[in-house]
Amino acid sequence: MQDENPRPLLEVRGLTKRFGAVQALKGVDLSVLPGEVHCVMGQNGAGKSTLIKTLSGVHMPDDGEIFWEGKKVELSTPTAALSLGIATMYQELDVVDGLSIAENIFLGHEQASGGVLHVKKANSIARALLQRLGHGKLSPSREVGSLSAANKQIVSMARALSRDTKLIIMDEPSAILDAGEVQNLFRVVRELTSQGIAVVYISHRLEEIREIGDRISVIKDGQSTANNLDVAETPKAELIRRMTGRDVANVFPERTALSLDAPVVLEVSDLELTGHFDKLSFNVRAGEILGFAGLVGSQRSEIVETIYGARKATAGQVSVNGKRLVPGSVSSAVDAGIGLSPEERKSQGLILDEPIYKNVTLSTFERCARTGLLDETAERRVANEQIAALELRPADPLRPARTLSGGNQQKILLARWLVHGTTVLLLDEPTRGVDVGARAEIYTLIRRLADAGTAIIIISSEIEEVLGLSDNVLVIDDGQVLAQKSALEIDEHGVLDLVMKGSAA
Amino acid sequence: MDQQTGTPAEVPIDSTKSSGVMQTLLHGPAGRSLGLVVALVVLILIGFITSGDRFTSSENMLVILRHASIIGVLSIGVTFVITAGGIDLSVGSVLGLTSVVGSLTAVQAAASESTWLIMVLVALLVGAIAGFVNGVVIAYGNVVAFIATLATLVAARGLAEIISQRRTLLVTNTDFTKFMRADFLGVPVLVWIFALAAAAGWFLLNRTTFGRRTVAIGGNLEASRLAGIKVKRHIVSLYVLVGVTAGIAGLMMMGRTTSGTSTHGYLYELDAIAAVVVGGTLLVGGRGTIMGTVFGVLIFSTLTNVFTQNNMDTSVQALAKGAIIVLAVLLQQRFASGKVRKAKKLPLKA
Amino acid sequence: MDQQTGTPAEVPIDSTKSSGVMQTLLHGPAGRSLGLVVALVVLILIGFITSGDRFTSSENMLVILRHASIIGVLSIGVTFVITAGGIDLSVGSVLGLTSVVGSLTAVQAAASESTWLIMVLVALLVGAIAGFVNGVVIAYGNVVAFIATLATLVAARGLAEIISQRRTLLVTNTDFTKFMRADFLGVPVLVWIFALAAAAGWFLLNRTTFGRRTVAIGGNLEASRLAGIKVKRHIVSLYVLVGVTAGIAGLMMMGRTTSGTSTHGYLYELDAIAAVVVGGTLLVGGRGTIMGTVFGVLIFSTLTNVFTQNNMDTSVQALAKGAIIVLAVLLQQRFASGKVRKAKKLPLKA
Amino acid sequence: AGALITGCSSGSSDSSAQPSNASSEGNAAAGEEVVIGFSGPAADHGWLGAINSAAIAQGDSLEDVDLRVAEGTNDANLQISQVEQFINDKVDAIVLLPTDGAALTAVATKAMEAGIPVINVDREFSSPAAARTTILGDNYGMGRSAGEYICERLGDKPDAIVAEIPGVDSLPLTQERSKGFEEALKTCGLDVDNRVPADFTVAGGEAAAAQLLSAAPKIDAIWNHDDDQGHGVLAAIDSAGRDEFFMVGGAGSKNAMELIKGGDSVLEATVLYPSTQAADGVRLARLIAQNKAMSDLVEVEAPKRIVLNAPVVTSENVDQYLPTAFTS
Ligand SMILES: Nc1ncnc2c1ncn2[C@@H]1O[C@H](COP(=O)(O)OP(=O)(O)OP(=O)(O)O)[C@@H](O)[C@H]1O
Ligand SMILES: Nc1ncnc2c1ncn2[C@@H]1O[C@H](COP(=O)(O)OP(=O)(O)OP(=O)(O)O)[C@@H](O)[C@H]1O
Ligand SMILES: [Mg+2]
Ligand SMILES: [Mg+2]
Repeated sequence: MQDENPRPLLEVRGLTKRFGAVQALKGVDLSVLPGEVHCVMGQNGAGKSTLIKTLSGVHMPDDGEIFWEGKKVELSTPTAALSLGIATMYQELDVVDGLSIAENIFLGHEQASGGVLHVKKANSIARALLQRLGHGKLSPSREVGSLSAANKQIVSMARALSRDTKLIIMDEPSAILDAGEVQNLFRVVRELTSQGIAVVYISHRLEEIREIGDRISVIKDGQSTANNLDVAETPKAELIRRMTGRDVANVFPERTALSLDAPVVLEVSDLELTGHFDKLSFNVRAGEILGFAGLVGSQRSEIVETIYGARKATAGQVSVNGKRLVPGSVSSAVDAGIGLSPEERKSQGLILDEPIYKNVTLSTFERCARTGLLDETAERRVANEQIAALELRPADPLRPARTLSGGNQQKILLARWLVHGTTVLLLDEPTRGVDVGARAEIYTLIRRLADAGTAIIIISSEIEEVLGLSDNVLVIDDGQVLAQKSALEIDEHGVLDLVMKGSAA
Repeated sequence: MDQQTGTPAEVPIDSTKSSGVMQTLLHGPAGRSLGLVVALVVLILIGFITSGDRFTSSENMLVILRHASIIGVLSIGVTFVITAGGIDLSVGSVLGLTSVVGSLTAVQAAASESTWLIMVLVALLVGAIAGFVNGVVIAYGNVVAFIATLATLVAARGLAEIISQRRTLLVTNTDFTKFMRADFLGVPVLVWIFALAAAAGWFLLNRTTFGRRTVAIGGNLEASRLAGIKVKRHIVSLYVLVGVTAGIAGLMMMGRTTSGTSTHGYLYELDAIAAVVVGGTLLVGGRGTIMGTVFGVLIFSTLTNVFTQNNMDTSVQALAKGAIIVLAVLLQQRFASGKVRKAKKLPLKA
Repeated sequence: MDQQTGTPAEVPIDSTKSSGVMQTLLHGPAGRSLGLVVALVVLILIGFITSGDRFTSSENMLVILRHASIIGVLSIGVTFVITAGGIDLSVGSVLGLTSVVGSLTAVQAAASESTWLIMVLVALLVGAIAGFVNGVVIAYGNVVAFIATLATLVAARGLAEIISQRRTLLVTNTDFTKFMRADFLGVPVLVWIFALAAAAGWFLLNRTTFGRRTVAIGGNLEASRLAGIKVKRHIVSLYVLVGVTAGIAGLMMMGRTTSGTSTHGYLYELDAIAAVVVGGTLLVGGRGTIMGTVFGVLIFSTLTNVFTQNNMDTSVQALAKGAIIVLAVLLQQRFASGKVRKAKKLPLKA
Repeated sequence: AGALITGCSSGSSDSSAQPSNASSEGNAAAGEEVVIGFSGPAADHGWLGAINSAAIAQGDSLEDVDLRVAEGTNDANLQISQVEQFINDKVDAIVLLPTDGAALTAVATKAMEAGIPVINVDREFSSPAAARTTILGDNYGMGRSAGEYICERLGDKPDAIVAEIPGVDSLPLTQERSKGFEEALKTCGLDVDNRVPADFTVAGGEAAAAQLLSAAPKIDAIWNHDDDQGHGVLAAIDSAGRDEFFMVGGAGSKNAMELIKGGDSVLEATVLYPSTQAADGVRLARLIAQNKAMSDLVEVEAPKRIVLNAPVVTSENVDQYLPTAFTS
């Protein structure tokens, strides 16, 4: 590709990076042209985030060279990268909850003279940026802590745009966005590239890559396996093979017909959480997968959290196998056989500094124990079983959860409830940030659990996923059930139409 | 007034299902101090009921304010480090050290006219140096703030004792002590200093890049670093700032007591931290309120005054004080916000 | 030995390219205490060089251990709350309260034979109640632990003063004081109690579900809650536990001083927290080490002993102590791990 | 430097604290070298600082004394281990100003049993067997003296307002002082109307006095237990511009005496509480260790109990006390 004329904006050669015993990058090359959308793909843990962190001054590479507009550079601090014109939207939300939207946008490069802030000016620029991103209704002075994850992502993007940049790196920006938001994001990306700004785009969703990408580079196990593939010319199957080294059929597992006399396991009646939703009633039968479809912010998370007792219902009740749960008591829900895989994996799900096996047995170590004495051998045994069954990588039960990639962290949460053996499983965004290979495995797993009689509720921002995986679907908007349908009776457009009508009303 | 989230008027809180203006007020920034205002008013009422005019006289109010002023200035500084997620246990002991070095300067420099200025500068410098040491050990040595400043607490006290040879040094510059003990427009200079420090602190925290970055670091250190903020440098400057406020407080103490000794400021760190946290600044960082701190300081100061007016036994005072601290925090929280998730997350931490 | 990650022998740390046994050792759980062992050995060497046999005599070692024992028991309890991400500032003051109530029980119950047992039970009960109050206020009142226990610190001292009428109460039960001051197998009973408390603490933290819950809550409270752990209840029981250790320490103090007074345990909370944190327990929670705490306590106790042996001036001691605290933490960190990110994140917090 | 124990040991009200006493010649001569351990509370205020410095200075001035000074502490546990350390080191005598008399009794007894004489200073042990000799300031007497002085001045005004600013309220010595004060006042029909405790520090004195002055609009007399905190008390009085009352101090710092001498402050008198007790203790320890007697006594051994006088220093007799006063 070197002979084609446009000089690369950014060129990376032979980058390596080691964290303690983990060799995260073993030699990565990358070449980004001005004005292109360059997609970086790879499985969970392949080293994508590590790569972009070395490009944004967060990590110093151990070896390798970085060229910026033809000149060799050293990116030792975030400031160094930012001042060259490299802005990054990180995979982990990098916003400050206690600050307003505008303050977050201008963090580190405040609108100020002599250290004194221009609040009005910052707010009006922020408002314009938000408008450009299609979120003019967000007030720039609103505290970011009160925003949904999706809206936080918008703030991150506005921040990247607020700088004078030549390259914007987006590490899985779409993971927490719904379909509409993704289109919005793409609109902005196109606008950027038309101005000659380059975008490095990371995503596990192949359709997105097809839609927005120009060229693709693939990383596998910390090594470049393909560079500068043309998006249009590379078939999906080949991409998957380059990433995973095998063929993965990215199809949803076949549904087993739900037997009509399957008993109702989870019964939700007139459930209410003031300020979020009211009078919600529905049932889930054994072996049924019930999907919650809706836009981000539609209170789906709040509903499952309330069922689980993590939030205290203001009215109504939840029963499992006819037994009523104590409102606001997680432990009574867990005892009754409900498990929740929460939306925010890191802050709500994992103890990041603890080893994998302890995270897996977090709900069951008491059961493994005898009269209060831990049985770590038993714990490690059951954890190892799940590590093997879910193909968790690395398969080292002693590795701290922090050092795992997102997809593998998600598997820990599934493993937790598999060990526990729940009769009701609530999955809030179970495939967020999970690679194609693992995603297929998780789908299969979910279906297998349902077939074994578990009642499952699944929330996903990807309507396709909800429809593909569930037996029945609740279309939810603003805490209200707009429709309850069999997943076969409705398609993506149908859901979106319902939601649009719902919010218009 | 007390928050960095912009003026309350601009915050529509939330479009979805907000239940009226009152809610907005109570849950907004104004509400965060409301509980404290209520607590203070209740205290004042109790004072009035039990001691009548003697309590509400303007002289007595000035006694309360003067008493509050030194801890007050200290607490303004402490608000910054706590907002940034740190803590400073050494402020009281640094206060003592600055008072000793300051007094000694005055003695050394004899009665020359410039003494005053030199003394002030030296005291502030000593405070700044102590803060600098704290900051460097914390930011570059990666020692947790609690331990680093605990070490400084011990060391500064020792140094002050060595320098003063454990004597109470008299502040010989009468110009200085007169100034510090004078009134200006009917209000004591000490109280003016407190008011100015509070105003400056409020401005610094809410209207400058320094303040924004302080809140940001406290809220999410990693994100701040990624945004290009020189986090370590900022942390050092924060501890220098609190050191300087300890220097100012030391000077006030020298003026108020006309003396410098290593015992000045003993255990003030706990009073300051209590005032800051009761005021609503989060001990885990990420939210700080100067107004809240001012209220916190005033509540404690008024409490002491009410106790004294009623000639209450010290032990009973202690018992009551413990209960009142908890009540004030509960009240403050109740008014502050309905953020259940937040509240659920915080209690254990720090 | 000191960590919850399983015994070192079983931990292959990392399969990929681990660079030798030494690395493994240094970066593993053993390494976390290694810095402390080095610090302690250095201190002992200094003691030996400066004071010779007088320092290394077995009597002197027992002096060090006896001195360490009371703060030691307290620190074991404090390790638990800090591991869970909390803090307890009230331990010293609760120690004083239990000693007062305990002594008074002995007086009340006169010289009957059962006195001793009643006294012990009452002291432990008082500690447990104080801890229960702390725990409830923190877990159910959502008051930050720092403030809640600061309030208890103040209130318990006041209560102890009221109960004792500010007098030093003599412990009249000589059976009890004799037992507490006796030796068993050549080792003082106080030291035995410390050793037992450390062993029990280690076991509880590393081998029981209680310990696992404690670490989990400190590591991520929300995740623990969502995994079904009864977080609030556990927090209460943690503070009860530390209250009980304060009661044990109070009994030890009564035995050692043959008296109970409200001033017993004054500022012990700071010593205990310093020992725990120097020992390597994270102040933000999620990692706790009983072994580290024991070393932390021994380091401080040895330090004081070396100072006294060398007839060092108190103020100079304070100065040196400050520096040594920081050095010990730096040393401990250096040996503890190469987790750069961690170190970068932690300093400011708490 | 400092007074000889012989000078102030009589307990009679006219005893003088003359700096030197000719009759000490025999004892002054250097004897066999003795090691004396000294442990006292943390020097966290002026008087205790003076106690420590005087003891150390005394140790330095006696060439046959090797004085070991342990860290000043308010922690009974630590002080006990210091004494244990002294016992292990087989010092010849221990001078102990306990942070709490009762709490240190057991270990002092242990020292005595080990054959090491213990000189108990200022805060008394709970058992007489714990000390070879006890040197005490007279706390109760101090309160009495202050009360009597105020009675003398205000005896004809039965509704006079009397205020008291004690030091750390939780210390037994404070209670002793207050008790003596109250009882003396009672004899002339007065009582304590306002009582605001401070903490022996300048800042504490200032804060307490500021509160007191605000709580009591008119006062006739104040007794402040400690001249070190008195510095702060006077600063507060000055700030408030009040002078309708007179004040009596305590302990007897140099500053206070100079003010009394100057005569233009509210401070009229101070009740002496000797800051040389520990220094006396060191001297006495040396005598005991060397098996000598006190020169002015016929007795061939040092006495068992010495209670130092608590005289009132006024402008009339201030010159007599100024030379030995401590600089706070
Ligand atoms: N700070 C760290 N310390 C130790 N190991 C790390 C660290 N950061 C990343 N790793 C390891 O480096 C490897 C690459 O991780 P990276 O986050 O770059 O993967 P990724 O390709 O972004 O995966 P995902 O798609 O899940 O986000 C993983 O094995 C991970 O465990
Ligand atoms: N009325 C509100 N006031 C303040 N914050 C709100 C409100 N409604 C929603 N939010 C915030 O938005 C977040 C997202 O809402 P919610 O979790 O209900 O959306 P969701 O449909 O579950 O989205 P996702 O698909 O991302 O799970 C909430 O966690 C909350 O922090
Ligand atoms: Mg990644
Ligand atoms: Mg959600």
